[in-house]
Amino acid sequence: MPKIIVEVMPKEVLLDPQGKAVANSLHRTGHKDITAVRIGKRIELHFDRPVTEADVAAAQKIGESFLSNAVIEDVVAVTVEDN
Amino acid sequence: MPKIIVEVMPKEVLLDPQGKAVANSLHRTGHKDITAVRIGKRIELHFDRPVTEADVAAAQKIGESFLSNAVIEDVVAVTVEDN
Amino acid sequence: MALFKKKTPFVPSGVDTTANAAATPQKEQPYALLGLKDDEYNRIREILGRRPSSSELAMYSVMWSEHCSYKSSKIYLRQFGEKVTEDMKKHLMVGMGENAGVVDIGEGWAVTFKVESHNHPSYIEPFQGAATGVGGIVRDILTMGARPIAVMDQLRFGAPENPDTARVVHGVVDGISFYGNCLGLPNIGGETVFDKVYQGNPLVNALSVGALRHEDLKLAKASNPGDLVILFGARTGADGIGGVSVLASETFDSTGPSRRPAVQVGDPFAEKVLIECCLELYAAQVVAGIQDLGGAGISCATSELASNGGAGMRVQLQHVLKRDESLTPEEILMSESQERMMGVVPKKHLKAFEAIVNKWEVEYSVIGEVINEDRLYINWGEEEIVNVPPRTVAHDGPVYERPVAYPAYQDALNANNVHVAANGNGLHRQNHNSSELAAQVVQIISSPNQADKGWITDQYDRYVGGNTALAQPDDSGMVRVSETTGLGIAIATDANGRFCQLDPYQGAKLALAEAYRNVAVSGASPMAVTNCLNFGSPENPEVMWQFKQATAGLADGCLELGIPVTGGNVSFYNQTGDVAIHPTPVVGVLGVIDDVARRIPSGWQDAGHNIYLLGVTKDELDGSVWSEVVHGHLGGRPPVVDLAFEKQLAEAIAAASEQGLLASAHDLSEAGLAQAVAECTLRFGMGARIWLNEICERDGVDRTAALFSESTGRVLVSVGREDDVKFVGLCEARGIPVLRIGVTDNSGELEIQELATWNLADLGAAHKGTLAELFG
Amino acid sequence: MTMKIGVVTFPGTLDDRDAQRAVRIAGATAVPLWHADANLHKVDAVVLPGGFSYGDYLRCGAIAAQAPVTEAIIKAANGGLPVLGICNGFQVLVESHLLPGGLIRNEAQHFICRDQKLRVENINTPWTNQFELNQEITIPLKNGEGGYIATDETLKRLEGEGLVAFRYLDGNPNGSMNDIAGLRNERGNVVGLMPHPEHAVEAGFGPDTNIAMRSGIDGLKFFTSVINALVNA
Ligand SMILES: Nc1ncnc2c1ncn2[C@@H]1O[C@H](COP(=O)(O)OP(=O)(O)O)[C@@H](O)[C@H]1O
Ligand SMILES: [Mg+2]
Repeated sequence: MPKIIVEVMPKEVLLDPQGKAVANSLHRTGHKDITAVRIGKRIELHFDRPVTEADVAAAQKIGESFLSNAVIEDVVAVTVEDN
Repeated sequence: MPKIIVEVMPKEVLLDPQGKAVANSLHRTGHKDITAVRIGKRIELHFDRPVTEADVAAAQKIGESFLSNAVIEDVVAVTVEDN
Repeated sequence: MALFKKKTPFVPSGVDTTANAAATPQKEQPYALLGLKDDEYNRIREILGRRPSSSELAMYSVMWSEHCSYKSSKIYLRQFGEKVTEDMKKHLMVGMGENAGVVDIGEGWAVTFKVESHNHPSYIEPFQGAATGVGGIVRDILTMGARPIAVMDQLRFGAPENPDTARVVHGVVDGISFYGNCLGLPNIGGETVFDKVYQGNPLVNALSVGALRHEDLKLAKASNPGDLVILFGARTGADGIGGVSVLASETFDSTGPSRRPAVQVGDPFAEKVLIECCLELYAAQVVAGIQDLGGAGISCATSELASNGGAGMRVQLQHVLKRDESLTPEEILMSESQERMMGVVPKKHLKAFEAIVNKWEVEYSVIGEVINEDRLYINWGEEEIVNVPPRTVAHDGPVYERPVAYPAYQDALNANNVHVAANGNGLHRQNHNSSELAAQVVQIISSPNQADKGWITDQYDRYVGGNTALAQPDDSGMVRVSETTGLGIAIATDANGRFCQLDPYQGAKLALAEAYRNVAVSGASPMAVTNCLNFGSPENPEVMWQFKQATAGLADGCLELGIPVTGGNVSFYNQTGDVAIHPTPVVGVLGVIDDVARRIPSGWQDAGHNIYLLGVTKDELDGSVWSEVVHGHLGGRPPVVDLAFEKQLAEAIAAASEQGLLASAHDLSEAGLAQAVAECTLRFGMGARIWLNEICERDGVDRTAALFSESTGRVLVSVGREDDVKFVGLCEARGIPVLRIGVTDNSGELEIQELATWNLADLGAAHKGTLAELFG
Repeated sequence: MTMKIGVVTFPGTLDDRDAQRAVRIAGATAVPLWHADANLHKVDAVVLPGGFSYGDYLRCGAIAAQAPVTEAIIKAANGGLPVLGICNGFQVLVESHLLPGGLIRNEAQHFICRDQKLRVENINTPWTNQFELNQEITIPLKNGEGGYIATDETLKRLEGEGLVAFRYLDGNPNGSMNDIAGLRNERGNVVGLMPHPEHAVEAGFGPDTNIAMRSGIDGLKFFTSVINALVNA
């Protein structure tokens, strides 16, 4: 079934305490080369029919207006996966 | 700066309450064609040097052992982004 | 109803039907893989007069499992119903055997409470395991017709320094916090114990309590033919199916279908909505019977409802709403998907039922009908896949009297007491070295088990509901039930695995005595008991001996105290390899208080009050915290418990509290007086001066025992000067030994004379920092 | 005539009955408002209580911000109706853009419940007029996602225009920027905060104080303030 994947990340300029906590933990276990970690969301919208251009445009809009909060997050990608 | 992106999703057969709540909300606002929503994580590991094969392999391992819980989640993608 | 209408043309689905079962008696079935013994399988064949269909096999196997049938424990649990007097049953509206016991607390109110384990899932997936543990016990309470009003959690983890412990601690605490907080139920208490015996087998017990008006009591039964059977709440998915998937395969070897995951994922939001929805259904009086879906899912709910109601049921399994269309009938029967309920609804109320569930946007489907026949029929489309007498599934499972053996290690363990340990020298006591003895006080109150549990309890919402009168760190949790009169309840739970290992009979009594005392010092009157019996494998005769002893101790203890056991839960197979956990019978005591405004604080709040120790201190350090933390030792015999005295003590506290004589009361238990004094002073930051010499003189004990002995029947109280004479007189009249051992003051310090003086800020930092440092 | 204060219930709201009780103790009538009903039943003010509306699954308050009742509240708030958002209610106000910024996971990564000291920094709102400026109060705090964040520019504006209504004292519990515990809008009628005033309105069930266990009732002033404001309006 095809799906549209919307990816949302916390804004670069804002702090991401969850990412920071994970980064600290990775540093403790020796992964010193990872300079930072940021954690966002991967949201899959499933369809039971082929996905159209209009669907992607709608997903972009849903992503910006509802799936993310523009004040603190960015939609970084909207992609289609079909398998 | 290059980064490795690890994407983690709840296992298909398990309940995803988050996804369900979002799907219901989308249905209420008229997006009836979206049959299901599933929500996972997008985790960015940042580096301040070029990323190597070994880093990707390490990220895969971190993804499976630490960033996700294999009992309930799957790592669905590990990709490199360079910009 | 269009449940069984013939569709044409009829195409057989390939599932194993009852007809097929009758026609192929020789077909091999994987009953052993499902945990059934040869004789159990043969009994099923006898009951049915044929081999079971694969769906029937699934139902029997899970309903006859230890978890659902209590087959190893049943013969011992009976005594909870037998060792009771008429007087003890006076306030019992529903006793053992139902989803939870119900106690009449007066003014037309009743409460229902129960504790249950979710140990094994919480090791595999700590977060979801613990979360769904809370969800499950809350549904049990809801099923009785009650509004759940609080939760508690009883936790046992491995050694704090073991790296795996942090994983389990974080997952479990997050899971309880997430689920309980999202349900809007205040967490009013619990237990947290670390011990390496729980390393590969942590214990996660959860308790819930609910309140209801007498007339709202609901029972899990389907008795009126024609009533509809409705499944509502979450959809059914592949949660917790585990091994049952083998049934769908033709061959039972490892090349069969991949096993479904055994974990369940909880959705507290769905449960919160389900609670409100059910309460509205109850208020509208549209359900005749109700059952939550927990272990064994639909198999359990259908067979129990029918069996309890003395009726039968006809079910169309294809009407079950599914999350995953690939589920087989066997899996649907077994699924332990969370947040589901099964209601029995008279046809004339269907419309009203639908209006309420629709309002809450709860999904539902009518899956069957109650029938006037002692049969449970389940169809998959047109094909009959189950045709059984419901009682044989739900209630007539096997009952075992398993072999019992006195443990080979027991005598040596009991002989190795604190006086002979360390090569016959006895554990060394620093009686004459004040600085060393004082250091032991700090070492003990900051050890993980004795340290403040704030790091955990601050992750739980204790305020929601607006009725919490006591919660952590007080001796018991207390909630107001009636907002007009202040009528309320208190609950405390306890279990000391070390004492139980030394003597499971006494250990169970000790747990009961401690929980009872904790309720009494809060100002409530103890009324009823629940329990969760966590043990190793029942197939090990030595474990079975422990179980036999512990249940006898608990039943005898309840009889002595005159409070009945109203329900509980058994969890066996808590072991790693062959090594069982310490027997851990968690005992919960429920008390009632006429007005929660009268509750007694557990710490000192005012300067210039006298501090009294009630009860007698003996040299009882076997199995104590002192022996563990200072010496790493476990041996000897646990403290003696005198329940008649505990009762007297509780009555004296109640009398003193009714006369308004007590400014505070705190029981002495683990780590004895030292721990109690530290907790009393740190509770509100009130300083104090304490002297030990009179305890030593009167009771003939040394300073180590005065500080750390875990003798039972002791309480620390503070009393205003003006009430002194009256209070002492009251104790003496009732034969309660009473000794003034100190005074409170504004010094900001705790002084134990001739021992040490601590700044409260430092002492507080030592007591409160430990868990955050380990796990923060 | 007693004032009518609406208390909203979304599926998953938890502190609605507590907020109703607080309204009653303060002397007003509590009117339940249901998420699916856009009718505000002519209430004089609205409280959005705490909880986990719709499970708080996407972002706290995000799904509730789309509910019919919320649309009606946004409209009424823009017309001057006093609105108080507590915890999840604050999150709903932020997601509805009635207040700026966002609320994210606590810095310590877990839920925290404690008695929290606050400083009241703005008393020119219908919800705070009974306090004294810079008064220190203690009310319970309980949240998992209470870390307030905003861009530098927004923060500057909030501080410059005096829109910070409450600030955490004696330790920032959740990593909120500038120790911000609560905000007001420009007009002052909309106030949101993470801590829970409705849990500090009845002696015996509130936070501990120096005088007696669980006797703190600092939260009551939120509700008497709004009654006072409405009477004098
Ligand atoms: N896991 C937990 N969940 C909730 N409350 C807990 C938990 N662990 C300990 N507590 C609380 O911390 C306080 C101290 O616990 P404990 O020392 O075991 O009490 P006691 O000795 O009176 O039985 C009690 O109020 C208890 O309810
Ligand atoms: Mg106690």
